[in-house]
Amino acid sequence: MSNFFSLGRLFSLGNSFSHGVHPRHHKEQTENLPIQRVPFVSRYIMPLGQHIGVPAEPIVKVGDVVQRGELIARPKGFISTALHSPVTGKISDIGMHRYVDGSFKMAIEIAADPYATQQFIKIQTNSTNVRDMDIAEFIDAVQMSGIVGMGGAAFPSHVKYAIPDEQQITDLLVNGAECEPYLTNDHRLMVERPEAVLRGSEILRRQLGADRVAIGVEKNKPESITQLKKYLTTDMAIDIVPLEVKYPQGAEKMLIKSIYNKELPAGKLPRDIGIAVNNVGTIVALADYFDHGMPLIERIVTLAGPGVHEPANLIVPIGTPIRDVLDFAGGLKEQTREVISGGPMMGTPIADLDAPILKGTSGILAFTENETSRPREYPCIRCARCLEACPYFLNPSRLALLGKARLFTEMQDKYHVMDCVECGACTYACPSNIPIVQHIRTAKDNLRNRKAESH
Amino acid sequence: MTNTNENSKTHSARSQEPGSSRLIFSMAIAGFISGIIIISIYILTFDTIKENKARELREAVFKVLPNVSTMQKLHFSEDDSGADNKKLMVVKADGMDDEMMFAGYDQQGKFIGYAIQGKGPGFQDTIHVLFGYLSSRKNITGMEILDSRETPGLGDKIFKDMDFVGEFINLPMVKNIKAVKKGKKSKDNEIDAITGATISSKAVVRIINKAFNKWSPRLPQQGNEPVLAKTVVTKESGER
Amino acid sequence: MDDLLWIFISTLLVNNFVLAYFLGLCPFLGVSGQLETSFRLGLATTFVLVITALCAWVLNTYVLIYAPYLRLISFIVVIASTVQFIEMSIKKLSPSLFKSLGIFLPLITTNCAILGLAIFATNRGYGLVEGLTFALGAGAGFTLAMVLMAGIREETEINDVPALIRGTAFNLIIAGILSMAFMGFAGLFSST
Amino acid sequence: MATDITAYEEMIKGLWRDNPVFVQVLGMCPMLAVTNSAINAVVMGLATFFVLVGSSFLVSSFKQWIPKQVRISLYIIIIATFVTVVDYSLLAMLPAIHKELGAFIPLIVANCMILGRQEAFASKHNVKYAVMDAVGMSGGFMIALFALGSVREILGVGAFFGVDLFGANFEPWVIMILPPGGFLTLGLLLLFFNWFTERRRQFLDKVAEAERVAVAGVDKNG
Amino acid sequence: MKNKDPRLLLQSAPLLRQELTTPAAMKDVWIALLPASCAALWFFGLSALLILSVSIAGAVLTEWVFTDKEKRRFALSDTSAGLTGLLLGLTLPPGLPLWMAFLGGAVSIGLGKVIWGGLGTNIFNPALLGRAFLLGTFPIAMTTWGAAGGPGEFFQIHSSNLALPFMQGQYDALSAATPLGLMKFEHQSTALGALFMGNTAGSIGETSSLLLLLGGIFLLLRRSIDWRIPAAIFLTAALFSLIMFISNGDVYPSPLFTLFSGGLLLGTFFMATDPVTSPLTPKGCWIFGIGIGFLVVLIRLYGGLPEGMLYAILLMNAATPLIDRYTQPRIFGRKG
Ligand SMILES: Cc1cc2nc3c(=O)[nH]c(=O)nc-3n(C[C@H](O)[C@H](O)[C@H](O)COP(=O)(O)O)c2cc1C
Ligand SMILES: Cc1cc2nc3c(=O)[nH]c(=O)nc-3n(C[C@H](O)[C@H](O)[C@H](O)COP(=O)(O)O)c2cc1C
Ligand SMILES: Cc1cc2nc3c(=O)[nH]c(=O)nc-3n(C[C@H](O)[C@H](O)[C@H](O)COP(=O)(O)O)c2cc1C
Ligand SMILES: Cc1cc2nc3c(=O)[nH]c(=O)nc-3n(C[C@H](O)[C@H](O)[C@H](O)CO)c2cc1C
Ligand code: SF4
Ligand code: SF4
Ligand code: SF4
Ligand code: SF4
Ligand code: FES
Repeated sequence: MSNFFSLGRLFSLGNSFSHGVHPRHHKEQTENLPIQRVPFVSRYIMPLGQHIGVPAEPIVKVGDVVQRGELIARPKGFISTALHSPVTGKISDIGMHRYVDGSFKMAIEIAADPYATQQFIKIQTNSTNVRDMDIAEFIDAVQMSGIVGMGGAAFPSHVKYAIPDEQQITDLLVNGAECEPYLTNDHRLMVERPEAVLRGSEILRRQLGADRVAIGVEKNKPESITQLKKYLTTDMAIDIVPLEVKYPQGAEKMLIKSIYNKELPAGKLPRDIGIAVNNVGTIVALADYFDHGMPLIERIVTLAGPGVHEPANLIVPIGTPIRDVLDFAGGLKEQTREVISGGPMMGTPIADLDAPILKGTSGILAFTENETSRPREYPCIRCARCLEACPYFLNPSRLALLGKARLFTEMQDKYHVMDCVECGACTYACPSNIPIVQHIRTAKDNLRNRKAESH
Repeated sequence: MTNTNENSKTHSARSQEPGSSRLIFSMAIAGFISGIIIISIYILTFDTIKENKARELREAVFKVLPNVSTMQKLHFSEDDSGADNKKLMVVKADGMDDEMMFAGYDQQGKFIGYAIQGKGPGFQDTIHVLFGYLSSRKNITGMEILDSRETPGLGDKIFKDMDFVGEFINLPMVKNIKAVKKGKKSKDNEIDAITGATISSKAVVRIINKAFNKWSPRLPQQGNEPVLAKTVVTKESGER
Repeated sequence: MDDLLWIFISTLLVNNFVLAYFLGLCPFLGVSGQLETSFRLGLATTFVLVITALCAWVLNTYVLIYAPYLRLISFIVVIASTVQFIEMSIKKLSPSLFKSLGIFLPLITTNCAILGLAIFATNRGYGLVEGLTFALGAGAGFTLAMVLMAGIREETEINDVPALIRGTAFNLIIAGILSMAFMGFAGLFSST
Repeated sequence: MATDITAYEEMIKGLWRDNPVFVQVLGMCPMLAVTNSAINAVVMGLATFFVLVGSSFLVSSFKQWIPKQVRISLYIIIIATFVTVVDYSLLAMLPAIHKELGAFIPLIVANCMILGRQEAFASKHNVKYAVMDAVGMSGGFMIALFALGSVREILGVGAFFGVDLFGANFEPWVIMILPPGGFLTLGLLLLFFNWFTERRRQFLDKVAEAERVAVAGVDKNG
Repeated sequence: MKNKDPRLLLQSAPLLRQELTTPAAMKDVWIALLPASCAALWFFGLSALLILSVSIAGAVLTEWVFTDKEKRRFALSDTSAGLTGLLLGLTLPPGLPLWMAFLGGAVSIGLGKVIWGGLGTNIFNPALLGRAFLLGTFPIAMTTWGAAGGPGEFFQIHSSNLALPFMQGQYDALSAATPLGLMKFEHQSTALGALFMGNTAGSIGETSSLLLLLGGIFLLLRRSIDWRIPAAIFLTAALFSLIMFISNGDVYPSPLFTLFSGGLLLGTFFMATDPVTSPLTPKGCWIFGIGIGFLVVLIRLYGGLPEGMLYAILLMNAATPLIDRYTQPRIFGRKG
């Protein structure tokens, strides 16, 4: 009943963008739980293509013994990244394995050595100190570290740092918004390892030649803000920027709007206006890599949702089957209906619990009847809530109607469907329970295929 | 209509291309025949139509001016260069325009009153009104709607509701008349509007006022009324 | 002046050619599927209506007082040939204008709104200025009705209107509802 | 004999299957404008009948002599002549009704149905067929006018051909004789027509299916 | 080999939904209309109750009859058809023969909703379409008003209510003029107090400004309606009538009278804001509201009819597709 009258919305709170939605954040389940490490399990699956771009190329064969941290697949081309073994053990298979969406993808399976110490081997970089690297060396090093964006898209990070000569980065934006409900992995990272966040930011700022760093954090994470501020010293060119709690505050363009009040033109990248954006998780991975030589072999995953017995924030070796991680947290409740990888707004449903945790998996959320049952779909009553939700000022109502009628070209030409980032705010806001994003995804797929065919 | 060209192509392929003289010739023949037909029907119906129209007008005039048996049409023109410097002159032409009105006379040819026409916007469209006026008594003697497109069942009561029409019989016309809500009539120069058609009622009253104010300064002094010309329209016959 | 204003408002809103006089229904029902086209057709029709008012006035004042029985034939012939002449001149003088408006001209000439305007203007004894105002009001009213109709039809195109209803029946019903809405203008500027 | 039957069919098709209003959607303007009473509708129908039959007769009689290049102009002249004849005759004989039909008598010229029939039929067929076709088409037009005019008068005034039907207490549906009523009634009539045709088609399909089954059954048995 | 855990659903994100659902939005409007409907009973007695029930019945029955057999189970679950009936009923005069109210409800849904494809597809406000039809069809019955009574006369039903189908109502001598009629034809203003409380002649649900305002504010606070539409209507209507009032105060009403008389409040809060028939875009809502405000005063002051709210809304409904089309918001990161 607290939402019965929504007066609070009349007042604007903190730095922000226009439109967007205010789902309940549900972070109380996990926001105060310290990060734990999950024990090693017997079997790991490393899909070769768990990042955007070209899949990596295996350099091991079945039967090889690998150390934790050892390179097992190398990047194939520039938009590709390295893969390291998350565990000490033996390569048991290279072949098709289950992926989260239920399909089969090429992966390397590793049987863990139950008796190994699981010490990781450090990656050797050309210069021992990042301070001495030039940007080209830095980019190579990042590519070989296997670091990808941890903010969801899993885009190989080194590609972002390859700035064309005529461009100059002036600002580094660290994304600690974590606007997705339930997820607290970025939050815990900022609370528990603020020095790593700050240090990683400084490393990247120097390498990119940016003037300042801004770390944007939503106001519902006061502890993150105080922790970061506590470790902030005057010699760091870093600002901590509190942001209004609003979804999708963490989306790159929205964040840039909120912090710099700049509107990133459609079809442009942040670097075109002198900004580089990275998730805090990515930043910490960079810090760990350059300070300790640790490649991206584990990440923090939030386990939450009403279907999980013991919600937690866990350090999980990449490649751990999801079922094992869930079992560590007491398993799923009987009432669980759906398990999601990522946040409830943009995440993807998991079709098979035997699929592994990936570099981009920020959370495993389990939901029950309560969240998944829907009133039936009603016709669009043109209430305009989706328009007022869409941070990109698209017309989701129209897009859904056109999508239903399969008028894809009109969606593109007149209503710019391709500008949609599929944030789901419109669908969240729709009282008629219309699967707007689904219609949009179908249209986008269709248009992309058509374009591909015509080339 | 769109496949005209196509058809003509197939046609001309079959028959020989006719010369332009033949085209002109056939058009001329057609024009000629059609002219003959049209002119014949025109001539055939001319008298009846004219009489119909005259009768309609006459009946309207006789209805709004009681005890009248002959009438003639008067035309007003601004320039007074006409005969006898008169601005108001008897005319015989067919048709009507805004500058015309009628004078009515009794059996002895004595002048009785004027029939004045006016028009103006009503609820739907323009309303044409004719009303009789006795200048001697400053009285409106009756009102007739010549043409209107008011709503059937509502606005058309301005000529179907006899109570309303009756109010314009012997209505003193010293200053402007006024329409008031039904039952609110308290003065001589007030008219009870029709319930549900207040707007049309008011429109009729406004049209009468406007026409009256236009014509009353144009009317000659009492006793100076135009005399009955030789050819006039009487009750019994059309033209005499 | 007042009269001219009333003629204009009356033909534009109160006695809209399409919605109250039932003139020009063929294009109204047939060509109102697309907003862009409808608007251009409206403009072209307005143009032809103005030409028609001019022709009608010329014919009425100089020809038909001598031969009233030729009214219908002369209206048709003169309007059609004038429009055709103008169409040819536009094609020569401004091909772009021809492309956007001119292609409609042959379609319009056979339309009863055009003939209706000439006949109404004659029956009401309009002078030149009144006639032109009448034509402008009629054209603007036609364009307005056309554009509203086209907007509605485009909007309903993507809805699931029952298949049995779609088509002329539906368009007529929409027209009826529009006509009903325009009844609100009845008596405008005539009651005060 | 055989030709007679087809000429007759030529006429019948205009009445229902190819009804100019319900099926071809032609001549909408006069259709809607004058159908606020049954008598107006009938007079308009007769006028159209006269014009269409007359011009079809002329056009098909003289079709050999009409040059293709100027045929449309000739058709229009012929039609306009007939319309003028009707106009003057009505004015002379039925001035009251002429006043109500107003400008719509001359507008018969613009009725696309009439020109369309000359172009599509009369100019290609002999006199008998052309006249039968014209009779059928204008008959169909008249049926539509009459249906519309009757509905509108009965509901809108509570009368039929001016004869009071329901007594003084009847509440007339004024909108029926106003412009919106014209659009709505014709729209609903069309809807009904579509629905009826659809039902008939379904019914015929069913009958055909039943026959097929029956025949198949006979074959098997025989 | 399985490639999906049979236990798991694969609904794609977003999984979360805000609380509001379409039936709940409709319910809000029912709640907001409750005070005004109760006032209607207070002022117009059982007649009001009968008219409201009959018009709701007409609407609901029509919706039910025309829904596909498979969908019938849900057809009425969103309560929008009933809402249309209620809103129509609230705009009818208390002495209207019941059969007309029923016909109005049926036309509202039949012509106003069903033929367009059902909920959400209609261009014109169904309730107002029904009213426009009734007004055009039975203009006299629809403009004959009963005076507001009190609770003492609760059980007296207007004899005209009970007219047989297709027959005229026999009016007990009750005809009274509405505040707008008095203003238009007699240039008499009605006291603001009476307009506020609602003991004047008029449509069943339009008389009490106070309760309508209450309902409207409830909907605004619940964010069930777009605040721009009422704001634009009020501002435009007030401004326009202020200008006229200053130019000639004897003939033209004051802005307050304009806002609180007739159906302006009922129309503004409950009908102009019907999401289905109003523009989607924020700028469109402003234009829509300004158009209504302008048209309603234009029709009231210069038109033939004393009240213009009905037609103002219908006309702007007709323009809504055009408005929407030309007021698409500027997409983030794009020019113009
Ligand atoms: C007079 C006035 C009334 C307003 N009323 C509301 C209202 O009832 N509800 C609302 O959400 N916004 C209202 N606003 C707009 C808000 O102040 C604000 O602009 C809007 O909520 C922006 O939302 P966002 O920050 O979520 O994009 C009103 C603005 C004005 C000027
Ligand atoms: C709707 C939407 C919401 C997002 N929310 C967040 C967020 O809360 N936190 C975040 O780090 N990235 C978020 N992202 C991803 C960012 O836009 C951006 O890609 C990311 O911060 C870049 O950093 P990375 O390459 O290190 O992942 C979001 C993206 C979208 C489309
Ligand atoms: C469809 C319709 C047609 C109307 N036709 C007319 C009309 O022809 N003439 C008229 O004065 N009022 C007409 N009215 C206006 C109303 O009846 C108006 O309320 C009435 O003129 C006010 O008069 P009253 O106060 O006497 O009831 C019409 C109203 C409607 C809805
Ligand atoms: C805020 C709001 C206002 C509404 N107003 C109306 C209305 O004025 N008339 C109506 O028929 N239905 C109204 N409805 C119900 C519903 O939107 C309407 O039946 C649709 O137009 C039918 O497609 C309203 C619903 C809501 C949520
Ligand atoms: S969903 Fe991904 S991008 Fe959004 S807050 Fe969570 S981790 Fe960050
Ligand atoms: S999913 Fe697309 S359309 Fe919907 S709110 Fe997000 S950006 Fe806008
Ligand atoms: S399609 Fe758009 S939203 Fe989806 S991943 Fe690519 S950029 Fe992001
Ligand atoms: S939120 Fe849903 S119901 Fe509302 S306009 Fe958007 S799509 Fe339609
Ligand atoms: S019949 Fe009127 S435009 Fe065709």
